[in-house]
Amino acid sequence: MPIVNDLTIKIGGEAGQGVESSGAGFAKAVARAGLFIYGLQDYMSRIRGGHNFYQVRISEQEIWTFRDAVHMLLPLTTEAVERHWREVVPGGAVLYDVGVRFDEAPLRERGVQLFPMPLMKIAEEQGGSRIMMNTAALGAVAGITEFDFAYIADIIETNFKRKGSAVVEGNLKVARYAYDAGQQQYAAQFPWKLRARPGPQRMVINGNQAIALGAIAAGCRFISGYPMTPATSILEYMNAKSHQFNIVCKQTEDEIAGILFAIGAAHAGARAMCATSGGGLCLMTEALGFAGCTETPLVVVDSQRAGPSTGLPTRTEQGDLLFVLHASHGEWPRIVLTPGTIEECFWAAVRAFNLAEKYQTPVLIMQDLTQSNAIRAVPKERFDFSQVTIDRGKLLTAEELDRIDNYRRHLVTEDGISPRALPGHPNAVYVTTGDEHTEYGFITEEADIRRAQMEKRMRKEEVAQAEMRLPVRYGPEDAELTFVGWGSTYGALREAVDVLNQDGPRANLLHFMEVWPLDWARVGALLAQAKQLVLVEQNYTGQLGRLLRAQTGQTMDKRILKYDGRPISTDEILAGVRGEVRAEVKVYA
Amino acid sequence: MPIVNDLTIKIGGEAGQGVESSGAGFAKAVARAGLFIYGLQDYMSRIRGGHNFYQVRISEQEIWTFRDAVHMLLPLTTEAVERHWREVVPGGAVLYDVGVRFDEAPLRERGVQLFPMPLMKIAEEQGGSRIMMNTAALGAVAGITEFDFAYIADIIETNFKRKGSAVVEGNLKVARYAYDAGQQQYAAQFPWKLRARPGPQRMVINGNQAIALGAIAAGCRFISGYPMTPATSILEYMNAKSHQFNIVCKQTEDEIAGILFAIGAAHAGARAMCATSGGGLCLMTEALGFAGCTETPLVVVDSQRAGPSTGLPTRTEQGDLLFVLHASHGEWPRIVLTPGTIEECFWAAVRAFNLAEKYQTPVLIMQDLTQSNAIRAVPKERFDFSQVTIDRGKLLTAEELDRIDNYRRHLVTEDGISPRALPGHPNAVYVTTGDEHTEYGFITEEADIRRAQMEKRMRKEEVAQAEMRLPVRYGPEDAELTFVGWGSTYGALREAVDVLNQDGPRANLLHFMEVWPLDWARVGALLAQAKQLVLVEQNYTGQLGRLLRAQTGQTMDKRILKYDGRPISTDEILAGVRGEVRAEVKVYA
Amino acid sequence: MLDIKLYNSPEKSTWCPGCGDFGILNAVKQALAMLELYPHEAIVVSGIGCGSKLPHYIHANGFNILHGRALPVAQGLKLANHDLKVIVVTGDGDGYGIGMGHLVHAMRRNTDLVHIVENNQIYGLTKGQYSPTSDKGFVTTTSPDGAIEPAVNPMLLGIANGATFVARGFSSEPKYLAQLIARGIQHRGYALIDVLQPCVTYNKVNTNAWYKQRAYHLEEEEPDYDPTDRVQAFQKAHEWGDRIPLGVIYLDETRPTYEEQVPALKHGPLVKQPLDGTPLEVWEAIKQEFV
Amino acid sequence: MLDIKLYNSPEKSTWCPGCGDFGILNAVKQALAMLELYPHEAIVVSGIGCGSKLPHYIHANGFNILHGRALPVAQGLKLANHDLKVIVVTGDGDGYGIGMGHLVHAMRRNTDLVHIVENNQIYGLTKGQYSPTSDKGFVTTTSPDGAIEPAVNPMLLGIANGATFVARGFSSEPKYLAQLIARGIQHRGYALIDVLQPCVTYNKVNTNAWYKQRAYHLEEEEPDYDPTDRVQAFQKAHEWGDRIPLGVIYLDETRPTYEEQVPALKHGPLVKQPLDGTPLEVWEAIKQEFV
Ligand SMILES: Cc1ncc(C[n+]2csc(CCOP(=O)(O)OP(=O)(O)O)c2C)c(N)n1
Ligand SMILES: Cc1ncc(C[n+]2csc(CCOP(=O)(O)OP(=O)(O)O)c2C)c(N)n1
Ligand code: SF4
Ligand code: SF4
Ligand SMILES: [Mg+2]
Ligand SMILES: [Mg+2]
Repeated sequence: MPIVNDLTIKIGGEAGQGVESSGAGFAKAVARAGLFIYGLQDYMSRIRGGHNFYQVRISEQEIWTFRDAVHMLLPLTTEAVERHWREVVPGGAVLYDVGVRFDEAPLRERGVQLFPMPLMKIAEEQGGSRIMMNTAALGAVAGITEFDFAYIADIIETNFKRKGSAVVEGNLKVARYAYDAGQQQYAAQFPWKLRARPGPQRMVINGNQAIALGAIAAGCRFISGYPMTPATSILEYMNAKSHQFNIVCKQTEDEIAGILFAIGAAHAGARAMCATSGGGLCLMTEALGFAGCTETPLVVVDSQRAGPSTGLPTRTEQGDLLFVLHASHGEWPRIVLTPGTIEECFWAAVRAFNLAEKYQTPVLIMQDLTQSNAIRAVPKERFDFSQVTIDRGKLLTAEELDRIDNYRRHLVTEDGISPRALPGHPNAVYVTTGDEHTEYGFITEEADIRRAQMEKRMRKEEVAQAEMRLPVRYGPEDAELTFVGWGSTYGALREAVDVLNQDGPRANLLHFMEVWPLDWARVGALLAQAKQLVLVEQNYTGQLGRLLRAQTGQTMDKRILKYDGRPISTDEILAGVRGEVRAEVKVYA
Repeated sequence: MPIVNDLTIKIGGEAGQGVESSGAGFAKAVARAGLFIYGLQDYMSRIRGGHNFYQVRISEQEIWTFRDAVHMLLPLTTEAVERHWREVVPGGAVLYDVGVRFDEAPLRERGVQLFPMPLMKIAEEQGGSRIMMNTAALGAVAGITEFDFAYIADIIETNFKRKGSAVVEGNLKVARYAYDAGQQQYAAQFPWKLRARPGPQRMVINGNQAIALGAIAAGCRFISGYPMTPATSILEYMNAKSHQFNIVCKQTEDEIAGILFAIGAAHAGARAMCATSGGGLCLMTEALGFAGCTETPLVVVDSQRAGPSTGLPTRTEQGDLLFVLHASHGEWPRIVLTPGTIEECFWAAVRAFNLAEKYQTPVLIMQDLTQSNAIRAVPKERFDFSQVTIDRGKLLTAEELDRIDNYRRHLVTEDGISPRALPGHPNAVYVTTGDEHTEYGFITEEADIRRAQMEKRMRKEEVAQAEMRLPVRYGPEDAELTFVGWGSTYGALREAVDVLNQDGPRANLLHFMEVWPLDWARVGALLAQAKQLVLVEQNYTGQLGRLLRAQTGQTMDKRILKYDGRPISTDEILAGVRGEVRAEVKVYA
Repeated sequence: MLDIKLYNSPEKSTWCPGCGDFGILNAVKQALAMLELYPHEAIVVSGIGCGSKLPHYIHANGFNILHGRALPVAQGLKLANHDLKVIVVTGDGDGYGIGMGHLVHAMRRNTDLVHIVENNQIYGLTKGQYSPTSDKGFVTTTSPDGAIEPAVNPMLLGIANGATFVARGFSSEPKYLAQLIARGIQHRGYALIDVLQPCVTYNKVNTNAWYKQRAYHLEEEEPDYDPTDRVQAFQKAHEWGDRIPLGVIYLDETRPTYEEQVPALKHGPLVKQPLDGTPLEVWEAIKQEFV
Repeated sequence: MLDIKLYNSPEKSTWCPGCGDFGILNAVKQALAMLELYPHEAIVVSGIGCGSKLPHYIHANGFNILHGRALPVAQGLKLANHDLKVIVVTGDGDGYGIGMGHLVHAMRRNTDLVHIVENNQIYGLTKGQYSPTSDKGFVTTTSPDGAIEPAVNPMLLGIANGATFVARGFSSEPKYLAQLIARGIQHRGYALIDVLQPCVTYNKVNTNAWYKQRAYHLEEEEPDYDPTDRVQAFQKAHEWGDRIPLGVIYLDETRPTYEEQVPALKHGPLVKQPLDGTPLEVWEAIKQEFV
């Protein structure tokens, strides 16, 4: 009996062997065939060599994450076999070039099938170049899974056309040949199949692209910053779109300048952002407080990677939550968004710019490496640009300014928000400063003015709270077990909930897509309703759990924590719930 | 009936008028006479003009803070009268040069006595220079309070001798003349008197000097950093002692370099430190995590001033607690000390260097502007250098290294602490890095090694916890009301406890002199014993309260918060407890 | 020429009587008046230090940033709204110490702004520590044995790192300084104007008299001096000590500004572009790129 | 001459085959061998980037710091233990970009260390963005229209900012480079050695062939060239493009090092001084100062 449209393919090899491009290419082909995919990228902090992998999960239903089980492993190196053969399910297969040598015994013992093929030879003979070996491999996979070759042809066309028709032709020939060979040799033995389900188109997009798209949609036309994995691709995407949307993209001398350029641009009136990772955010700390004090709207993305320090530069973590919530000395209002899906990334970016201008203060978006890079097939309508609105808050128009008099940039108001004028109008010539200041923006040291300004600024957080999103619930209202998470773990948790609701115990999820400020009384009430709170985080100390206890008094009953730089899987979460011990995950009850 | 040895004198005037030197000079004279003093400095972020004051409280019993009531006001300007006359108690006096004009009516109405004197004229005629006017004023105060002139003569000698004998003579003449004139004219009307109580000598010292002294005592011979109020005086004191103790003092290009120089020196084996305020600490954030990751011992002082951003550069706050606890991305072990008295500053510094080397990680000392600058008369035996011990932890000696083989800088051990070799020995040639690393210090991305290193580092915090000080209790074990505080508010809280235990309700204090890591179960038990927890902090959000709730689940019953840059006084705390509303302080129940 | 009173701020200055910053403030106002730039057309961006309080004492747009961080903000501001005339004011500690990295990169970029450095060779606001321009041997509380590092040479710094206008003024000659500042504002690109500024309170060596004795007007004393000659400028830049040249030491009018070369700014200032109004088809096309 | 194998590390390098960093690693080892410096006598301090992984691939003390932050750590280290020979290795982004502020101040200070910049004119480890030394017009993912800023000129930077040894090497000539590095180590003070280093993966313009075609040995082709002549050096420093001089461009052997001028170091390295043992009388006298 074939198992249709439910499998995971994993390609492993050295950096520079095209692991990612092949994997992502195959994923896109499958997505075009109307299937859902999730593509997970794992790579080392080096440019060539070492060991990377790419894992594509395919399903007929919408999927939100990867799963541990691999059905087809494509090792480009011996190391790839050694590292991953245990993940292949019995009955699954390893498809490899005959040149890749390894000890076959344990695989056979496990019941893993071996599918050697002369992939390199096919590439050379059919395409004229060894480079096309990955095409051969993917062609073979398609053949073995009996996936409609048209989609493979299609993606080859798309991906290689800028290299010229000869390259396209070569790859097509290689793919076709391998397809046929694979089908002939192994299709009968391999139960997992891929069947196209033509239907509405879906976008194959990662979280950083979604953030960048959201920013552009929100009218962000200024990004400054410094390359840093895994945030660089935001800067790069904005650069790629700079002509089309007239975006000023400035690579600065460092992250300090990165955020300061954005502050300057924001002060002038542009919607401005920067994107970095933890180390860069450290350097932005001082300027963040400055923006808070001067009431400058600003959006900063922290795409987290595993720390401390340089840590694991190409690996994931949720280690910056408490740092982001308290970064910079003294106290000032901030808003922190923690989107948990790729579509949420888009909307978080849109919302961030509106909140930043509405509350005239920095908004931070917490991203992480997994969600930066992982791709999903997302229904197009989730990116409904017609729903994007731009709210510039109390920004004074030229007409309003024409009528204004005695302008005070930091006017004390009930909601703490002051009418904002951009520099350049004769009726609103003002100065502002990171020193404590009067309503006019002049430096002051008077205690009463200080209190009024401090209270005014902090009031913005209190006011914003009312419109911030409470944790989203997934799963039934009543459950034995309530997961608590934030950010990119949404997918893994959501699928864990699904599994548990089939296998028991009854579970649901409270997931924080926004984390500061919140209506903590309501959050507390939500948490209090739960029978058993199970915190799942990708860090060592359970940072969200600490925050929730500080703000609501609620304590987590169980904590499932992972901090080795690899994304936590649904399977690991399930194991944690079920009390199975795994080295990768720490469970505290 | 004279009121002996219990009064507060306040001098107010422009920056550049010698307010601080006069006030501190007088305080020292009084201390030499065997009385206890507390001297509070208030100054603006400007070099000349504006309005500063200095407030000296004098007592026969040991005192720990200032009090609001002023008995004698010495205004050098009209502004000083206007700002401070309300603080003078009925029956108290304003002593001023005849040239200072102000509206006398409200003062008289309040029952404040006016003591005009030709101070300027005395200075010119007796000393030949107007500069000596402050000497005249202090001489007059001494006369009016009938303080033994010998102590005034003595301090003039001390303070002016480096300016030559003519200056000393001139000041002496001025002081004597004003003393006699003051005594004759006003002594009979002024009930507050100062009587010398010869006895053991006491040190008149501020918190920053105490930290610097403690550092030197602990063998710190390297300080690098960048000037920033209110931390600069630590750097300056170390410079002043650099010849005597062979201290390398390096003013660097910025705070980033400041901490990095110290990290370099610490790695080489020196006991190294830096001192800064919040803005500078922001810039040190990235390097802090690096030191944590590379297990470099380091001591960093954060002398807090009012934020956010540049804020109120010469005013106080306890606004950095949560920032310091979470500064830098990712997770790494840190130790945070929060000394609450000047003698604690000394011992905190000593302890910081020992803890830093023992746990091979950064130790932060949280200071604040008030405690940086305020002076107290402290019994000499509290600085008992014979009790200073130097514990370098698992630092390998040359002899041990001679015998070592296969040295691993980051050896995984039970307590998380690895034997430490300084670079330079042939048996311990090693590299280390802020990337995740193997036991040898080489970059790694292996998940299992990562987990082992992460756990090893974090274990150090768990181990350290056992030797960290629980909050100190002041006051009776059983009390109706328990204050909770940290850092420099100790004095104000301690005296509030004393007042309450006289007037009711029965009170005590749990004061955190160290704040991370702690045995939280025991802290929780201490808090749980209290009938009513009253948090007192100098910040807007009650940061310690938030931390305590996160770590122990205990919630504060009342919060008394002040965030206008001025130090909270015993009187304000009492008012808060008693439900009196004061604009300066926010009380939340 | 506008009325200089137009630029009067309601704020009273906090500087010490006799401070050189007064002369600089005066010169900035004069320059704006000379160029007939109204208060709303210019923005004064500063760091932190005594002199960096200047934006509070002049009626013009002002943005008073962090210590050492004025230049990047000023550049971001200019990139977002190049209609504004940007005047950056920093101290020597601010500009040449903590801000050195930003400074060198700003020089390379050649963003159109004028950067006035109030160079009192000391850290004023923090009460007298040595600064990057303090002469070797200068004694302060943090250099009790005299500063070890040789002073930063701002002229050389500018010439070597790509500044296109490198000049020196003196706060006690506000008219002359105003002219330099006006030229700096008019110069298209990054203009450095280092200003000798006596700190009467903390610098007892480089006093007003000390500067007066040494300062001379380059264009008067050496009428043949050609600031566009790099080698000559390099040599002249070394002059410091007995004689200190004032005037434009180096000038390069050939390099385009940074913002002129940014394609996104071809259509005018960024802040004058609409944020929304992109047709849905455009978004659909972009979405299609991901299919 | 020691055996170069002495410096072999157990770690396998992670560099791309053909990367110029191999040549630099080799040259550093050779230089140490030539000078007979044992692994424990030297410490290699680096930043973050491809090239900054070098300390892992050489058997010597190593300290691999943050991106842009090697120099201040190296200086602190030297001040605490001036018996160690300090070799700093950074990328061009690292040294001339984010690290610019530290660099200029390190040059002024003249701490005794050699600073090797692996200058591939690109950000390698982050996968190919333009760097401060990328030539104007250089196209990358973050400069799709070509870099706007003119490249930093390391030679000029060194000369203008007080470096006392300013040289250029080429990774494909490791022997020549080793000699330069050895000279740099022997030089008393801050020595900058900028190294042309092909990045085979991301820099397809400034390739090995590109450098080979242009690089020449200054001391061979211009035997009269005098690196101690500042003006000549200034002029020579501008040479880049068709011809690229290798060798010592500028040399000043007259300035003392920073650490020689620190009074506290007169008695030898700081780390060799005892931490305790101050007699109680001394402490009592200090306490007395507060009475
Ligand atoms: C990050 C940071 N570090 C230190 C300070 C403290 N600080 C304020 S002004 C200043 C130096 C002032 O010197 P300079 O820039 O020359 O200006 P001046 O006061 O002499 O005009 C310093 C160190 C600060 N505000 N921020
Ligand atoms: C504060 C910080 N910002 C950014 C990064 C990301 N990063 C790592 S290496 C690098 C640049 C590498 O370029 P270069 O210094 O020239 O070294 P190369 O890789 O070319 O040898 C960057 C931006 C980082 N590690 N830390
Ligand atoms: S301290 Fe110096 S620079 Fe500052 S205001 Fe006074 S004179 Fe001017
Ligand atoms: S990316 Fe470039 S610099 Fe980095 S290792 Fe590869 S070739 Fe060398
Ligand atoms: Mg200055
Ligand atoms: Mg590079």
